[in-house]
Amino acid sequence: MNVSTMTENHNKGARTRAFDQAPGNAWKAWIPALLVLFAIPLLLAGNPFYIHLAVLICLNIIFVNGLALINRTGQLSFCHAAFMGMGAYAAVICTVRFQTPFLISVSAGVAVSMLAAYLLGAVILRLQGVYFVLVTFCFGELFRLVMLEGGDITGGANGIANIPPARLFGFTFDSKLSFYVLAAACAFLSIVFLIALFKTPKGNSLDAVGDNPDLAEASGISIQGSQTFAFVLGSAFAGFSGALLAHYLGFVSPESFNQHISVAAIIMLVIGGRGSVLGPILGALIMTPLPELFRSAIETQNIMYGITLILVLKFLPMGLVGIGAKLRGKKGQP
Amino acid sequence: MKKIAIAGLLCLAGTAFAQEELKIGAIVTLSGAGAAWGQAMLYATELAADDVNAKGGLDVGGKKYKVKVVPYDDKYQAGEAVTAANRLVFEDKVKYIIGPVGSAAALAVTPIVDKNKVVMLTLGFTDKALGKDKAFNFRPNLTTMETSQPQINWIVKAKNIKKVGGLFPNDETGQQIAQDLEKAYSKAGAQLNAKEFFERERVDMMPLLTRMMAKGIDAIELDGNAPGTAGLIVKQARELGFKGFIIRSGGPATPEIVNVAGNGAANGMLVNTPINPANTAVKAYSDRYFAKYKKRMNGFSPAFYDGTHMLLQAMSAAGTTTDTDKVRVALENIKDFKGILGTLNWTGAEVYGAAHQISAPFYIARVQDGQEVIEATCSLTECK
Amino acid sequence: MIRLRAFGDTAVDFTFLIGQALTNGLIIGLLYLLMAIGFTLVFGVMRVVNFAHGEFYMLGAFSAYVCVTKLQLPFLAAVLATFILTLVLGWIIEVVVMKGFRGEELNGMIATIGLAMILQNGALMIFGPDPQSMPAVAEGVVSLGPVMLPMSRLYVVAFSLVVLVLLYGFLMHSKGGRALRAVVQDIEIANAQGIRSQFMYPLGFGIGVALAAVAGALMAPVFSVSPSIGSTPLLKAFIVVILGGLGSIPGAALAALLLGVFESVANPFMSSSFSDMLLFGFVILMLIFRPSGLLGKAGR
Amino acid sequence: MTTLLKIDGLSKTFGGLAAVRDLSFELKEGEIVGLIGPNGAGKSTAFNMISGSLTPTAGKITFAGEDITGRKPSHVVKHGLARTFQSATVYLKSTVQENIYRGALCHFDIPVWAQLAQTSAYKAARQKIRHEVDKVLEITGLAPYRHEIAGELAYGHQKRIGVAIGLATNPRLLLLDEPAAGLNPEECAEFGRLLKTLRDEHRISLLFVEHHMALVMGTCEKIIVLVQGQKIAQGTAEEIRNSPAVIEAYLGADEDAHA
Repeated sequence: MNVSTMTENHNKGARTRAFDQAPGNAWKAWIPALLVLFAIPLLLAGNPFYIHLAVLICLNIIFVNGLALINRTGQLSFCHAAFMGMGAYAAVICTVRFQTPFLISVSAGVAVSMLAAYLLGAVILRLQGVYFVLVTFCFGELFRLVMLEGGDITGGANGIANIPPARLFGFTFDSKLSFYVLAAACAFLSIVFLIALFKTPKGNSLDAVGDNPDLAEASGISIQGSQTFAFVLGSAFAGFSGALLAHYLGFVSPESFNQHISVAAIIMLVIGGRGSVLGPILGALIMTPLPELFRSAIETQNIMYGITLILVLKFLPMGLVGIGAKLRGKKGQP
Repeated sequence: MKKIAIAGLLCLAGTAFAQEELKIGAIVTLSGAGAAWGQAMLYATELAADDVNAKGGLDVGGKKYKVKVVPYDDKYQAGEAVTAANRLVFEDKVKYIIGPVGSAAALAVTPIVDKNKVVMLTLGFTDKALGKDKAFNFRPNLTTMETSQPQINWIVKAKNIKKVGGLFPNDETGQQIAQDLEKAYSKAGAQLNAKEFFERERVDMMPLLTRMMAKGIDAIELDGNAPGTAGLIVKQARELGFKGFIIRSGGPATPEIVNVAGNGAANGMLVNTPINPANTAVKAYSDRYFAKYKKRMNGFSPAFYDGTHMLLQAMSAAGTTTDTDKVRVALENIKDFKGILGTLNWTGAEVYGAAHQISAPFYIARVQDGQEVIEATCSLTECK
Repeated sequence: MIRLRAFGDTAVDFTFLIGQALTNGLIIGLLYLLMAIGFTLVFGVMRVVNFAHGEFYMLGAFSAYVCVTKLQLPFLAAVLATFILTLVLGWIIEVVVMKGFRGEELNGMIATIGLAMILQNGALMIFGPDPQSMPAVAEGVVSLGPVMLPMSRLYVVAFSLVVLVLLYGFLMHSKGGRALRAVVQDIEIANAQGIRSQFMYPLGFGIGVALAAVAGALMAPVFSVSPSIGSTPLLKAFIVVILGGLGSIPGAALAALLLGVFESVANPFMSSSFSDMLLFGFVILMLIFRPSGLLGKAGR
Repeated sequence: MTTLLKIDGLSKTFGGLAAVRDLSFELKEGEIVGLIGPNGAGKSTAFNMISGSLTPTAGKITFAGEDITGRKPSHVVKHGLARTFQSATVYLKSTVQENIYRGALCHFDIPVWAQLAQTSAYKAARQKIRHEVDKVLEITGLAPYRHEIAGELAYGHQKRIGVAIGLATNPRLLLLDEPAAGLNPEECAEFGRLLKTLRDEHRISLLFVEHHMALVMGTCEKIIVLVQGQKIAQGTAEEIRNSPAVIEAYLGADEDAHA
C-alpha cells in the first residue's frame, strides 16, 4: 500500500511540473548533472578498459532510451536488438561497399530501421498488445536468420569485419577516448531529445496512450498512431546505437543482435525504471558494467539477474528511480 | 565502475607476493553452445600453468614467474569477446591470450590484440584467423583446412565412397567447414552432394536426414557439429535405417558423441582424432584432467596444453615476458617441439600467409564399442 | 544465400520422401501441440505470455533423465513423476512469484523472463552445459513400405496421445476442468458463476507448465537433454498460438500439427533456414489477414 | 433544429448472436436523449458502435451530415462526438488538470517538430489549450481540485473528470455511458444539474445510456427503450411511462429497472 501511494506522490510532482512549466526550465537542473556524469569517464582516461565500458554505457543509453520511448505508449518490443542490427548492418554495408561518409552511413542505418519499424508496426499495432510481444519476438528471430543467410551481402555467420572507424568533418574517431566523446555526445543528445519530447503535447499524448489507451482513443489520441510514432522513433534510436556500435567495434555479426540483447535491454529498462527519462540512464549505467563482476561465473550472474528482475517488479515497480521517489516521499511526510 | 576497481584491487592484494606474476588471459566460452570447447581450452591452460608453477615458476631471464590464468566468458558472442579482450588487455594488462573459441569472436578480437601486441592462441576455425597482417595470432590446433584433405583422400579410397551428405550448423564454423569439405571431397574423387544447414539449437534431424538419404548417399559427414548435435545425428540416422558410413573429419569428440548416440549407433563411425590411444603421455594428461575437473577431456584440450607450453617456452627463450615482439619471434622459431601430441612444428605459410598454424600428427580411428581403434596415421600430407 | 533445393542432380524416391516427412511431421506436431496447449492454458487463465514455458520443457526433460538414469525408474513412472513434480512446482511458483502480478500483464510477462533465467541457469549450475542422453524407450524400427518409423518415436506418439486424451477428459468432464475452461473463456463470467479464480490461477499455471514438462520428458529419450533445449520449443509455441489464435485450444491443435508437417515436408524442398523464414513471413501475413487465427472469428 | 445524429438500421451480431437488431433513431441538435433497457438489451453495444469502439455488422451512423460508420473513436471524436466510460475512467496517475489537458489535445495539430522547436504558432496553440482547460475546470466545478491526483479523488469526482475529459474535446454531442452508476443520490442530482447546464449554456447535445430511472426521466426529452437488441418504444418520459410494451418488458426484469 505504502509503495503505491508514494509512487503516486512522486508522480504528482513530476506531472505537475511537466504541465505547468514552460519547456526548458527543468533543463537547467538536468544539463549540468548530465554533463558532470558524462565527464567522469574522462578522469579514467588512463585505463582504456574503463573508457570501453563507458562507450558501451553511452550506446546502451541510446538503445534503452528507444525501448523506453516505445514502452511509454504501453508496448514492449522484443525485437529491439533486431532494429539495432538493422541500423548496424545498413550503415556498415554503406560504409564498406559504397564507401559513403560516416554521417551518410549512419543516416542510412537509422532510415532503414525506421522504415522497417513502420512497416512492421502498421501490421501488428492494429492488434492487441500480446500479439505485439509474440510477433516482435518472432521478428527478432527472423532478422537473425536473414542476416545468417545473407551470403556476401551480410557476410553470413562470420559477419563483416574491418569496418573503418567513424569519421566526422575530417576527424577520425579511431581511439577509444575520441569515440567516447562522440558516443557521450550522442547519448547526451538522445536524453535531451527525450526530455524535450515529453514536455510537448505530443509527448504527453504518448503517455496518455500508455496510461489508459481506451480513454486516450476516445478523446482523440489515436492509439495506433501514437504507438506507431513511438515504435518508429524508438527503433530509430536502436538503429542509431547499432550504427555507432558497428563503427566502434569494427565488426558486426548476427549473434550480436540476438534475442538475448533484446531481453538485456528490457532488463535494463525495468531495473532502471519505466515511465521516466532517468530510468534508462540508470539502467544502462548500472547493468552495462555489472557483468564484469561475474565475467567468469555467468550462471550466477544470470540467476542474480532473474531474481533481481522479479524483486524489482514486485517491490519497486518504478525501478531504481522509484527508490529516489520513495525517499523523497518519506521526507515529505511529517 | 568503482566496484570493479575495488574488486580488481582485492584480487591483486590477494596474490601480491614477492614472486613475480605472469598473467595469461583466456577468452573462452563457458556458457552456452561452445562451452565444451571453452572448458577444454581453459583447463588445458590451467594445467600447463600448474606444471611450471609446481617447478617454482617459469624461468625467464633469471627471474621466476608464477603463471596465473585469468579466464573470462565470451558467451560465444563476438561483442562479449571484444569487451573481455579490452578488459584483459587494458585492465588486467595481460600480454598473452588463449582463445577465443568462435571464429566470429576471433576476428572481432584480432584488431585489439594486434594493435596492443598481445600474443593470441585461438581455436577459431576461420581461414581469416591467421594471416600476414595478423602477426600475433597463432593456432595450436589442427583445423579442417589441414586435416580434411589427407584424411578424406584415405577414407574415400579405402571405403570406396562416392556420395556424401553433410549436416552443418548454420553459424560461422559450420559455413566455413562445409566449404572446406566440399572442396576436399571433390579433390578426393567423391562428392559432397547433399549439404544441409540448420539452426544450432535444432534437435530433430529426421527431416534433414530423410532428404539426404533420399539422394542415395554412402556416407554422412559430421564435421563442424557440436558433439551433442553430432550424437543426435548419428542416433537418428541409424534409427532411420541408414546403413552407410558416418564420418567425422574433424572436431575430436568421440566420447561425447557416443554418450548421446549410444554404443550401438556409433559403432563403425570413422573419426578424426589427434590422439593415439597408445600415446601414454596423452593418457596421463587425460587422467590428470579428470582428476582435477571431474570431466572427461575434450579432444582439443591436449593441443592447447601443448600450445601453452610452447608459448611459455618462447618466453623463456626470448628472455622477456613484456617484449611480445621478441616472444612472438621466439614462438615462431620453435622447431620440433616435443609435446604430448608428438612432434610439433609451425606451418601454413602458403595457405594463410604466415606460418602460425600448428602441424601435428593425427589419426583416423574407427569407433568400436565406444572406443577409438586407429585405422590410419596421418601427417598433413597423407594418411597411411 | 537462400538455397532453394532442386532435384536435378540425383534421383530421389518421392514416396519415401513424402511418407517419411509426413509421419515425422505428425510426431513433431504432437510435441508442439503439448507445448502450445500448455502455453495457451497459462495465457488463457493468467493473460500472461509465459517466457519460462520452454524452461519447463527443459526441466521436464531433466526430470525424466534423472528418474530413468539415476533413480532407475521405468519411463512411464518417470513421466508421471515429472507431471506431478512440475505441477506442484508450477503451483508454488504461481503463488510465490506470479501472484503479485495478477492483472498486470506486462509485469507478469517480464517476471516470467526472470523466472526463465533462474531456471535455465540453475539447470546449468546443476547439470553443466554438456548434452546428456538417456536410453531410448524402445529399440528397433517399424517399416511401412519404404517409410521407417523408429519405435522410440512411436512410443512418444502413443504417450502424447494418452496425455492428450487424459487432458481432454479432464477439461471436458471434470469439475475443475470445466471451471478452468470457463476462466479461460471469460474470467468475469466465470467469477459471476461462482468459480473461485483464486484457486484457478495456480491450477491453470501448474497444469500449463506441467504439460510443457511432459513434452520435455517424452522427447528426452528421443533427443538429448541440456539446459538450453527450451528455447526452440518456446519459439514454436509462439508461432503455434499466433497461427491458432490466442486462447483457442482447437486452433492450437490444428496449427501445431500443420506446423510440424510443414516443417518436415518443406525440408526436402528447401533449406531449413529458408523454411523458417518462410514460416515467419507466413505468420506476419496471417496477422494481416486473419489476426484471430486459423479457426478464430475475424475482427480485432 | 437540425438532425445531429442519425442511426439507421444498426445491427451487431457476435458469433451468430444478435446483440443489436435494426436500431434506428435520430437525435436533434440540442436534445438530451436517453437509451434505456434491461441488462443485456444491447445498450452498451449500441453505444460502442456509435462511439466507434465496435464496428457494426450492418447499418449506418451519420453524424453532422457525415457517415462515421466503422470509424475509430479517435476519428469520431475529432468530428465532435465524444464519449465517457461506464466505470470511472481517468488517467489515474495524473493530476486533474492534466487529465483535462489530454482531452483538450484532441484538436491540437501542430506537428511534432514545431512542438520541439517551440514555434510561435505552437506557443499560441498551447496558450489556447490552457484557456480551454481552465474553462472546463470551471464548468465541471473541478477547479479546486486541479492539482490533485485523479486516482486519489472520490469516485464521484472521478466520474466528473471523465465528463470533463470528454468536454475538453469540444464536442457537439456527448455520449455518456451510465453516468449515474455508483453515485449516491446527492451526487446523482448534482450530476443531473451539470448535464442540464451543458446543454443549456454550452449547447452540447447529450445521449446517454442509463439504468437510473429518475435521472433519465428527469433529464431526457426523448427516451428510447431497447429490449433484446430491438427498439420497442420511443418518446417522452410520459409516453414511455405509459407504454404497454415498456411496462411488459420491465415487469419481466423488474430488478434492473430499479437498480
